[in-house]
Amino acid sequence: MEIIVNKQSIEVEILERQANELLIAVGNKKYRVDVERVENGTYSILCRGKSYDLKVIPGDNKRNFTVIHKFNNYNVEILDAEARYRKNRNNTNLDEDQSSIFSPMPGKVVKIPIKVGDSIESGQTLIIISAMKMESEYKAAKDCIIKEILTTEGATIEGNQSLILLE
Amino acid sequence: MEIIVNKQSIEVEILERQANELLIAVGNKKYRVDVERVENGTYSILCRGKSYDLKVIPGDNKRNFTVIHKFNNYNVEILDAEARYRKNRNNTNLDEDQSSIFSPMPGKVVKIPIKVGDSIESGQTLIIISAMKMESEYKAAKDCIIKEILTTEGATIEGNQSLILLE
Amino acid sequence: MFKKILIANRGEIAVRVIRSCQEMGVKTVAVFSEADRRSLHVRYADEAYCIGPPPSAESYLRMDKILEVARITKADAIHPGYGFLSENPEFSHLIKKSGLIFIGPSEFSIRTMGNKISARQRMIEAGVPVVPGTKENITDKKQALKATENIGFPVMIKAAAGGGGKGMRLVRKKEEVWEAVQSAKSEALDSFGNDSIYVEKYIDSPHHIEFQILADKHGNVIHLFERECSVQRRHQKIIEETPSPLMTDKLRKEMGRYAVDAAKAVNYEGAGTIEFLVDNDLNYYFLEMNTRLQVEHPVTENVTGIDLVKEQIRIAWGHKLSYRQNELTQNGHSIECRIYAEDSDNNFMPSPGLIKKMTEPKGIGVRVDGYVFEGFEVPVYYDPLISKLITFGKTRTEAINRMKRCLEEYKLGGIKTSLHFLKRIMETPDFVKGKYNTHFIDQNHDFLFNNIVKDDTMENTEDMAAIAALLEYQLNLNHTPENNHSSSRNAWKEFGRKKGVTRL
Amino acid sequence: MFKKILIANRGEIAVRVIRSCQEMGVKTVAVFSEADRRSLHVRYADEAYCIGPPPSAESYLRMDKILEVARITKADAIHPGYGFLSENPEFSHLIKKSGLIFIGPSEFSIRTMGNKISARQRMIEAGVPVVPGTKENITDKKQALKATENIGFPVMIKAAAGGGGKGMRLVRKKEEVWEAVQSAKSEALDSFGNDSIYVEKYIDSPHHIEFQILADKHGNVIHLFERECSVQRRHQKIIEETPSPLMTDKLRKEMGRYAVDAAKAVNYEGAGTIEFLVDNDLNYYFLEMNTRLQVEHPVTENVTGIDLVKEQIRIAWGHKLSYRQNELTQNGHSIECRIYAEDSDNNFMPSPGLIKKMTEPKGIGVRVDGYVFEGFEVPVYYDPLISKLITFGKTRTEAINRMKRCLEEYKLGGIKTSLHFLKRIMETPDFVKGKYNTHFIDQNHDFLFNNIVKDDTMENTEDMAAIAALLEYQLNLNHTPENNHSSSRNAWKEFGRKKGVTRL
Repeated sequence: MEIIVNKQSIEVEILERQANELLIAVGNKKYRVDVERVENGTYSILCRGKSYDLKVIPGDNKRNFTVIHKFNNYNVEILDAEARYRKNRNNTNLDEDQSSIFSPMPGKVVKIPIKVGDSIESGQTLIIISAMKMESEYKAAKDCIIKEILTTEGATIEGNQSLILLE
Repeated sequence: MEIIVNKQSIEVEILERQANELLIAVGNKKYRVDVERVENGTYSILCRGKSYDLKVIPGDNKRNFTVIHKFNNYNVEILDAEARYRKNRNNTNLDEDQSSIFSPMPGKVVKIPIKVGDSIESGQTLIIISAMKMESEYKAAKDCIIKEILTTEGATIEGNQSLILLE
Repeated sequence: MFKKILIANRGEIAVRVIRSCQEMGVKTVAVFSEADRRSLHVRYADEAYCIGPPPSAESYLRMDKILEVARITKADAIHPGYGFLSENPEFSHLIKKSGLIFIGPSEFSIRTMGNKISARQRMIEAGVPVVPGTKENITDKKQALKATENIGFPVMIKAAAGGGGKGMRLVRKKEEVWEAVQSAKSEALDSFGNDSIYVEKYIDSPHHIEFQILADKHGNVIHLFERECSVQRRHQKIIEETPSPLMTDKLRKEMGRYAVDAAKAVNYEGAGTIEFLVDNDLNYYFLEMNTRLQVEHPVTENVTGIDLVKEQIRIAWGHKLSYRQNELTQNGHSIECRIYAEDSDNNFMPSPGLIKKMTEPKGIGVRVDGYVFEGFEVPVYYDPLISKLITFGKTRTEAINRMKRCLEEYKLGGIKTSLHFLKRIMETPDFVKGKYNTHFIDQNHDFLFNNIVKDDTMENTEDMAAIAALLEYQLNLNHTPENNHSSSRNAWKEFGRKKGVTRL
Repeated sequence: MFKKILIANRGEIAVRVIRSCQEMGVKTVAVFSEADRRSLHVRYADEAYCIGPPPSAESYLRMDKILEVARITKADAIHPGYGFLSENPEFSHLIKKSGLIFIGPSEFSIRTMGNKISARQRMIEAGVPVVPGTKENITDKKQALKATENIGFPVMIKAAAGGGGKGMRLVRKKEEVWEAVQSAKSEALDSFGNDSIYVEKYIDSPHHIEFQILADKHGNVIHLFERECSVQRRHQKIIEETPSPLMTDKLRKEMGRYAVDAAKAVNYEGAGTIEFLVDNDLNYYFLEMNTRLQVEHPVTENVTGIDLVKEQIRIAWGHKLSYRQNELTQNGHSIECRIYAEDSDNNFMPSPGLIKKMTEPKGIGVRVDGYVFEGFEVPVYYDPLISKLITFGKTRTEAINRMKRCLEEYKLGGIKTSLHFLKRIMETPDFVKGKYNTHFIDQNHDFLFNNIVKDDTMENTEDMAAIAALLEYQLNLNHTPENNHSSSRNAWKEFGRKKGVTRL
């Protein structure tokens, strides 16, 4: 199975499984590990005497996980057949969602320092939103032109509302 | 639905259900309650302004629960159709499991102060087991005669092992 | 003693107040917005009433509804916590008018300390050192130029009603003065409906040090020593400690005495905090007074052993202070880290969401004041503070090392948090040496943000992470996922969303 | 400092030691039996090795296997915790012989204090008061009669190697002496392989008070004040507190000095405890020394601020003590309640099993030292101690009230626990007044057991319990139960039961 860990792709294969003891190939390394699912979503792995206590947090879909070990977070994606199919299909228009700015949470529009038709450079601030007692600036991810502004300064907005359309 | 709470039987019926608000008859009382299942197995009920935080712990089967509220434990049994059927069927020989003494946990037999054929009074000690660093005495629940002793002093025993048969 | 106290707040502070009430045998009433039905303060209180929709202005700031709940439940007193209505003089006044007790200072104290010009005047009269500056509202250009010249550049133009950096301008030369005054006034009018401004000397690289005070209704005032609060991001404290690494015994005594004088000057009652700016030469200036309990009060509780909420309640009831100044000592060292639902690597952007997994640190020398739990969704409407992690140590070094241990033991899955950033601060040499001021985060930007390495990574951890994720993936393929809290709520969907709570 | 420490223990104490090692930057090695693969000490340590089947004799008592793990992992030192091998002189000896450091006293200290006759002799030589009695093993009838007559009835016959009430006989008159001696000898031989016995005066209604001591390798010894441990059931402590309500400053100084003398008399190194019996007239007698860390050490940590495990490690490394006697003070009051998996209403019968639900108390003044979690099955093979709940208060009353709050906040579903019984003790007038001795539970039997009423029951709680259970029942009918941990383990069944851990 192909697995992406923090953007690095690696091949993982379970070679043997006997009770809780597994022999697993990860890339060109082989590990003999003792695994216990000690709590829901928490794995204890003993490997060559080392003890790993890993929290596996489900992500947006059944293939995505964040694994927490000590202070470190690992973003893990399991590339199963379905994921590979989707990935191939979408390769042509990966950036399509960059055509608008969404509000990630409810709040209030503080300022819109741009107007329709403006040419915007990557990194330029498009809108300032006040939410959870703080002001946050949303910036352009790439050079673009402002197509439409769907809200006004002072407006109360919902989470996931489309705010600005880009070209 | 008939429900047994701490050995008292009571009739509980959900009369209305609108979103999280329920109108429920318990015996001859009616409650309008706001219910949230706040965590797995934990319910927050608001009723007439009072706040109840209740842990519902599953018991031996799907009809049995222990409900914890502050310091108090409530044993609750839901008498569904299956339970009523079983209950009727078993009414004749409810005490059949009193015909032997089981070990509830692994341990070691310290002493068996009785022998086969002894007439035993209710409350009399039948066997002393050492487990979890402590010695525990197991006593007769009713008058009986010792039919058979299946272990010996000093023996190591498993959990749920039959130790003594009674008549 | 009071029979029943209403807590006009939410989140960790509401839970914290409930705990002390329980220890005193006092019943509690919670109020909550529709976004907080599942919150811990609702579950832990004896009674709970919904007071409106999620936005604060429609719930936690609605004095009328809160007073109505107090009336219905026959509460004798109201604890405001911090934030929301805690520093609203009108709230203090209305509660008193309703025949109830406000667990906090009088309308007069709040109002006087709430306006920076009137607070400065009171302090000057009381002999408390303030930042050199003007006493009156600046209204014309001549007055502005004269004032700034007298003080000496650089200066700060500040709104009297200000807060959160609004209506503030740093001015470095004469030519910029009048424009800065005008724009500060206009911003102040916009933000606070009051265009009064004044001028202060600009204190470079200050330390933010505050003194906890307690004052009873009988004129007795004590201080409970200082808290060092210089580690700030976006003008908001994130780490506080006591004792301050900067403090000397002599300075502590002096500043403590002034803190007591400041409280006395406004006939203060209850718990309060006198904030000072301290420069590197240990000159100190009154900055402002917070007329309420502070977020960071637990570090003071840790080194003095005193439960400040219980003292607030005793004072409100009319008891004399339980302690005299000479009975108090600081034992050991305490540090607080504020755990926020935020993305520290992305300009501290709030990151609300569902807590999918939570494990909190335990054991020796740690206190966690929080309100969330596994399966709880952090609401988007309020402050993103999830919990406060407070450690105690016999020495400062021990408190820091314990904090690192506890930050590692703390697991919060499903949302972004400041845990990792806080641990980085604990490792920053300037912090470890205790050599820092309010510019700490700017001055250590490289160490904190650009030098990110995986921490204490054991060999092969990435591979183990891949293995654990693969096993979880396979398990879920074969079985219904069990740890998916959103699915638990879907299962519950037949009950619909909350509609039927007793509402006011 | 040590690079790596092996912890030769399990349960809460292993986790507690790991935490202090982490704070010191020392790596940890756990050892575990097959019953403990899921235990927290295995998960929190840097390395973990299985050393055998569940019974202690085949795992945690196997010195050879533990030393083998130390060799493989290159650990520099071994911490024994309490129980298991902690007071085994042979273990101390073997570790030293292997070139490693035992974090505890020498073989000589353990052996001398482990035999009650030799310990008494040492104490008499050192001038420490002991219970009046014989110094030698009793071997003949004449000697027995003379000794008991000299002491005066009632007397206790005690096995020199004794513990846990075995080989002990209370004798009230001359005629019973010889038979009691003979039966005690026979029981002692059976239990300990040593039939030495001696005779002591019987102290009626004693208080059990112990002093914590610390001794370095350079001859410095200090005491960290007393712990009151008189609340016992089945000769086992369940509640401990400090300061002792019985103690006076004068008595504390005197007993503390004797505790230091006692430790010096056996060239003690490390942390240890001198136990005294104290009668109602404040006469006190050396009872025994525990040559290890005690279960109840956290109450001392709470009032002194000192981390005793860190001190043990520093001492073992060769450091001098970090504190002098005159630098130590007791601040505030601390109480510990031991939470057992047991049925307190049924003769304290152990009640192991699956923890289906767990919520632990948090907030001000509480420390929880435990090792279980939701979904963990308490093993049947070991002590049923689940956790220790320790509160701190500025006063004893506050510590008690806080304990009541925390006991209520603590939820453990799926097993029987002592939570309710402990709360009942907190309400017992004799306890509240601080007037109690080792007969406390017997003397308050009626209050504790026969007077059971539902606590603080709110109106209609039974009905609410029925409603909640009904809703959960209906939910489960329609959906897969999610909070059923045993099902989570069934789902995992394909992995079978543990077979493949690296074994020694």
